[in-house]
Amino acid sequence: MPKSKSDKLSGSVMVVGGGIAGMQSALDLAESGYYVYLLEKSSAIGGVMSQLDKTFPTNDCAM
Amino acid sequence: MLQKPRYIDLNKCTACGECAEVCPVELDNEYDVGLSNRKAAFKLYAQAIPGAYAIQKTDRAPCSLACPAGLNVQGYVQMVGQGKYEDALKIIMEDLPLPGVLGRICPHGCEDACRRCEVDNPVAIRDLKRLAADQFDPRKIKIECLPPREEKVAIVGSGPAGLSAAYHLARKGILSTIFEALPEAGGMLRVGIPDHRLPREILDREIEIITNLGVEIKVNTPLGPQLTVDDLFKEGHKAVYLAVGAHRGIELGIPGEGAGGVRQGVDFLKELNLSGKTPVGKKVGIIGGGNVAIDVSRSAVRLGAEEVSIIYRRSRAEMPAWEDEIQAAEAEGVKITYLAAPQEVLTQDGKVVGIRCIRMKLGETDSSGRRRPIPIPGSEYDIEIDQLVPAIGQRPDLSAIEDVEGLAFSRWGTADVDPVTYATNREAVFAGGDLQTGPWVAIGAIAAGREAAESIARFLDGRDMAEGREPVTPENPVYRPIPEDNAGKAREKMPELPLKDRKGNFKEVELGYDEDTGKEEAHRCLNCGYCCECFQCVEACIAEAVIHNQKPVEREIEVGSAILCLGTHVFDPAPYEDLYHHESYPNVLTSMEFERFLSATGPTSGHLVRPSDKKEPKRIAWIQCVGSRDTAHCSNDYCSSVCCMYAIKEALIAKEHTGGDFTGTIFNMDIRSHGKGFERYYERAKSEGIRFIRSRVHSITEADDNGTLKIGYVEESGEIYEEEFDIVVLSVGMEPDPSAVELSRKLGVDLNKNNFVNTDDFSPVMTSRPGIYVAGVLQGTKDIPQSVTEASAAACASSVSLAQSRGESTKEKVFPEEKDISGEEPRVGVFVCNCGNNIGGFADVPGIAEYAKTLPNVVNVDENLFTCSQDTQEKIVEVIKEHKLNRIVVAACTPTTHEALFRETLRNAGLNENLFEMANIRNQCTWVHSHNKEEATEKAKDLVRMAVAKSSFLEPISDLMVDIEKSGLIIGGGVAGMTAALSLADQGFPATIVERSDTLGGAARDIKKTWRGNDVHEYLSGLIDRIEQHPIVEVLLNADVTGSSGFVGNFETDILTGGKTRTIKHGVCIIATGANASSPDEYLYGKNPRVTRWHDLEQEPNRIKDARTVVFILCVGSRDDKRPYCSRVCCTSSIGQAVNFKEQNPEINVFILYRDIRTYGEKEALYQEARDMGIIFVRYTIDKKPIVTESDEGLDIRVFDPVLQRELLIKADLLNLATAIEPTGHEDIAGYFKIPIDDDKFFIEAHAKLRPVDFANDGLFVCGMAHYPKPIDESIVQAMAAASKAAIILSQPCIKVSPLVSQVDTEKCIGCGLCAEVCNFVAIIMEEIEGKGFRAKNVPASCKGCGLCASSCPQGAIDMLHFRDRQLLAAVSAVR
Amino acid sequence: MEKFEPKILAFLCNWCAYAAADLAGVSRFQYPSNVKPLRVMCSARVDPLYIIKALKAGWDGILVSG
Amino acid sequence: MTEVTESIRGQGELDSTTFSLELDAAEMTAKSETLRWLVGKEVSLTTKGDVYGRKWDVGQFEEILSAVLKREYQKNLIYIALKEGSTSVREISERTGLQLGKISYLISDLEKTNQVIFKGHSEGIPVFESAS
Repeated sequence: MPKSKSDKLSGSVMVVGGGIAGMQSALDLAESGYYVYLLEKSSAIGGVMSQLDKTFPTNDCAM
Repeated sequence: MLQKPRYIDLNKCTACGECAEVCPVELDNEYDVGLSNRKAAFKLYAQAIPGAYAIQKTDRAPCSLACPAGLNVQGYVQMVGQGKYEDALKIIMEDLPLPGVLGRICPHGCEDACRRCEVDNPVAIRDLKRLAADQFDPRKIKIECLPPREEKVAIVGSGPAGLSAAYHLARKGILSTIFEALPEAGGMLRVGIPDHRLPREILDREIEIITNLGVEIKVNTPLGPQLTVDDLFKEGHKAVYLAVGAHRGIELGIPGEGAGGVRQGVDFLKELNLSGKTPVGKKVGIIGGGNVAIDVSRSAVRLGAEEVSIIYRRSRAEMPAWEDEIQAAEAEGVKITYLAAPQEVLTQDGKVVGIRCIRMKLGETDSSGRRRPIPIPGSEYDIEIDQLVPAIGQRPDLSAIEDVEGLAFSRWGTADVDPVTYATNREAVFAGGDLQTGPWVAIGAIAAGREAAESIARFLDGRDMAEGREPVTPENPVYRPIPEDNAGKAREKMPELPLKDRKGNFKEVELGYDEDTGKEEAHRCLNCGYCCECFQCVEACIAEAVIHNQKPVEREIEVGSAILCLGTHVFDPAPYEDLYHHESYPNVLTSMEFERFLSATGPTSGHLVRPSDKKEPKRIAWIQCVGSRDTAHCSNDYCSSVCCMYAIKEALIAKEHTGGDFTGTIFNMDIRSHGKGFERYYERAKSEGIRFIRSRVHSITEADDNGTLKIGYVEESGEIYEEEFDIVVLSVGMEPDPSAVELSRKLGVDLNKNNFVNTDDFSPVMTSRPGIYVAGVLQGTKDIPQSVTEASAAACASSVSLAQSRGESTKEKVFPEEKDISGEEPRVGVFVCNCGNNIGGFADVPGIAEYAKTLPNVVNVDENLFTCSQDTQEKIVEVIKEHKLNRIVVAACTPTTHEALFRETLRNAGLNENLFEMANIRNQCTWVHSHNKEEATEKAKDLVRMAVAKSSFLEPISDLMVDIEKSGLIIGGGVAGMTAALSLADQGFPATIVERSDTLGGAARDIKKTWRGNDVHEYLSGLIDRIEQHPIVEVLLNADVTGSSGFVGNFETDILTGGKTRTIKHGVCIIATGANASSPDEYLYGKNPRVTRWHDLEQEPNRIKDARTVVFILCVGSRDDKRPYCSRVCCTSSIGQAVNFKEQNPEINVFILYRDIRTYGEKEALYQEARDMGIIFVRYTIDKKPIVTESDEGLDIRVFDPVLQRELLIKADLLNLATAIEPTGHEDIAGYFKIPIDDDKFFIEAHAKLRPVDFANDGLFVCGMAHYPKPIDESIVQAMAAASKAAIILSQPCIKVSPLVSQVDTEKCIGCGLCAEVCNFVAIIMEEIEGKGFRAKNVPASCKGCGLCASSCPQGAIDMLHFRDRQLLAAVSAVR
Repeated sequence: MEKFEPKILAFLCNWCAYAAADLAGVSRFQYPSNVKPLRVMCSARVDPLYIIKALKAGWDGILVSG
Repeated sequence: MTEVTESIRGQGELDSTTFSLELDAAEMTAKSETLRWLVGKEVSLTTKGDVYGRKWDVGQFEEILSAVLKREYQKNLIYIALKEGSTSVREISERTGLQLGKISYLISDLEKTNQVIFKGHSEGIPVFESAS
């Protein structure tokens, strides 16, 4: 188990990647009481999904 | 962790886009996979979050690094490309005060460094600089100077070094006097370069730039006995800069050099340039190979010499003069002799008559990197000349300074100085230019002058002269890759004075580019550094958000765990060009490119055209499995899991776009529509005419000149076909992103052979390194809902490991106490935002503000440049207090993005956050009426009036808090249910499992192994152990749910167990009721003992040992009219069993009769293994199902083989059926919790993609096969995801629900119940009130605030808080 | 005669139509300024009565979008 | 947006005073319990079925809805016309543009719910008055 310098478990989580999976992980953790560092290499989150037009099988807009 | 700079302040940027508007750098838009362009200042996509722009910038371009003065070349080239000559000059003159001069004579080392050399020829940087100075008078550029200081500085020499020093000193507020020995200023620029290269007016004009700053130039004032350096100090100069240049020609050192008619090249040019003439012979011989030799030769031609020859001792390749100049000289008639050296000047009567030369050959390379010339003995020859001009080099004339105290000189006769500060050994004396370097390029002298100026300024201030000035060169510079399509744009030619017009005059030869040519040339620039630092964006940004000097920030963060969601990289078909022709045929697109063409935000705004001729395509083909299931071309043996579905989607949407006569054709091996709702989608596509052809495409060729494509393919039966298409879409697969692979390795996370993160079937989000979890495609190819589910599961795993520190790192904000405004008259404060230029530029903001003042109840109106800025928030708080405002209206952008910010400001001012209203005068006004200021202004007034009208009726609404019962109920005790229970309990939340049967384990009890071969029984018993021993997990077996009421955080559910009903209170409920294999009534199942289903056979190893032939039939009861869905697990499970049988009994014949093999993801390898083992796969279609009959020996199975095109008879001992997976009857549960089930009786999640484990009703979640058939690993993931979502609710101290809910007036309510009926969220219930009967009651925790109840109520008894009838009608009535 | 400029009130659903109108702004689509948006949390909130009251108040046309 | 604007521009300016009768009647209709009930029940009637368990199809429902809507609206027109001072069927017809027969038929409906009172004959013509 990772221990912080103060020997106390850290309440922060690092999420690497700001695509749909990273965003979802980050949201779940932040909403349940953890401090989240969401790291994304480009200038905006969204990842590949933001490039899609519609999604199957409902043909909903990917945005 | 390294945070790269964005170069734009996130907090200040208002996303107005002005920076991108003015940015000159056009780059490929990666968002549109390069199909469109974007600027270096950009926003990734319109809806991007953060909404702020960013600037893409890497290392400084190589041209700039190559320039001795470090000019921002890319910047001014881009400005010239835009026709912004003034801006180009501003950039140039940051460093260089003589743009027109250097634009003509600079040897442009930048061009040698230009990366365009790798493509064709370098960009004509120097000529573009000149164009800027030709088009805009550099004297008119406003030079920013600091206020003048008292100290004066003396500069000796008015060449480029001296002028540059004076210029840069003047900008620092330090004025100088330049002492020039010659009658005219300019140094070598004046006397060393003839007018045909640098017209004297140009030099005059640009020297004026410097003198305009207050610099005084004293000509005819040489340093010497009458004016010494000491004298200069005595005159009061605080520092002296020596820049006397190198004007003394070097002698040849051969006999006869003193004869008449022998003239040093520099002296020849000096006289010519100062007086306009100089004696010239008829036959002129020039010795040397540098630019001076060429200048002399071309001048001699112009002065009327009949024969001009240059003698150079090496070959042309070594010649230091510029190639252009050499060619020009030759064109003008100069003869150049290579590999010859003078040995003796032949004289007659003390005058030169000829020269004796010796031939040379090239030997070893010398210290200059050139091959040393060696005389060839005996090869002497004489040539006849009457003038000899040696031009083999210059050195400084030190006569005036060699005695200066403290000055030291090198053995080459140059001044010794500190290489960074240019300080000499004597205090306050600096030196630079050719005096220090020996003869070098003008731009080097300019740089030296600038550096000396910096040193002098620091010296005068008493600061450290060297600090922070060590030159830094990036070690591995990162540049923009050279775009592939950029070749073949040749360098523009410089127009020249025709040869015939050059004789007898010194008219300038190079005429300069015209504007159009210049722009073309500038556009050849590759923008190596992305951003060109032209700073146009800085000027355009009113919010002052651009920070060009932002630095990367390295941060160390302490975290308890990490989740890798590094995503996917779309397969690049480029290496397989021979097969796919993606690069060479314009109409071959990748699916991602096609996706962008379909998108309304794409390169064609969603208008589908074929790229070659922009015509609407009618025939589109998709080729499946490009980069997937393909070990022949690439090494990807896995299935990408999503391509079949997206191809079908693209085909359907393309059909929508193009209409009637469209044909979509999908070439595939199997169609894998194994997800929820996917099979129906596939069937719909077939019914809409999308063709599915089962074949491997063997060739793509171009059929005509318009780019029509021809596909050659072989059908299953072996027949060969050819067909034409307008567009061919390559359904490219997914790979782990290379950078993700690198990072994973760096973090010590194990990867499998395909570079996906290694995980276990029973812990699918754990990596090999404890504390690091993985989700999404990095774990294995998958679709969006699966990624989202996995992400929540990873969050759950992370949360379990850190549960004791929950809330430790987060902070709660404290606000001042809320002021009671009841009884106060409305006092509305209006803040009208200019949004920089975004509103102010398109509407009359002062007019709107004035108008707002006239509206009822308005007591204060303010205008802000940016109402959203931090300082404005503080100001708003002050204004609220000062004017005792109790309603606030902000007329600015959209509440969607900014309402939360202003609401917080209200809270900071002690006002209830609901006393706030926004008027959207940007997104829905100025931005959409930017062509008509008057209309925009009038509409803005209307919007402000409506907002003010509504605001007067606003009222404070208190936060709604609901307590939470901090426990979970899990219905179903299978793997999913148990995993969900443990995931909650391990976070400290008690969980109760309700299981209908008498044991835990569910459907997994029948399974021996997962597809990877992990032992399921062992796992299951471990899981059950943990459940039974967990102190806060309770298990109720033989238990049935019989009813439920309540809402999120507060459910009460009745459980019938052991004949008694128990009511359990719980905050959340996870439904994991599972699914079972169905029993078929076909293929003799139940009639013949040889026919089994699913895992029955597995349990009886003896039967397999004795069997000779085993047949599997797949899709038994799935994918038919009764159950039009795919059971997802049958293919993998059956193949896995078949492989095991074959391993147990290699002699056994195994047949698998299938419709499509759906071993998605890495399970594909199992399919491949089965084939390799000799398991026989026979495809059947639903209209030709296998026929099973009994025979004496066993079973006769007849099936039509589409490859052999005939019926097969298989004599089988055993037949195993993969029957459809159908949900357990859980309609009762659906009823109790009011959650929907689909036509196949599976539960319907809130959103197929984004909320895969949630229900629309809060606090209820689904996981496992109750949602859809799935293998164990996916059930585990989903269970953890459901637990993650449930834990979000349970971890809150209480539930804060939006208070913008419906409100029932129980006096008006007649209890008709219509509201409860129309509400989709069970947010209105009927409650019995004593003496009144039933009355409607709102359940705020469930209410979404939609208002349907209010607009349905026949009595008008329901109103919506914050959107009350009177509030909305006030806005409605505020019409003009 | 001066061209008649109708006054149109648009009830826009916060989650879709209003967001779409915002996006139209981001994309700088130009459309007539006659339409004045009024945000509601859902188009279901638009009681038919509102429409009649709006017409009575002087609007020439009503658009409900969601 | 452009289309909507053009369509409404095409319809011309709405003078709410000219149409006050129609608007008032429409307002009354929108407020009426019958209508609100019917609309509120749409989903339930078309998906779950009525009290007899019969599922209505959407077209059938729409048909009934518009019939009821029309009837209620016309009744309200008459009611308001009477309130404004019209007394006879003929006068109501002039004010509302409804056919005489239709008015007689609807007036009897209104009488049954006590919204309209029959005041006897004047010069042989039946006279009505709105209640309250």
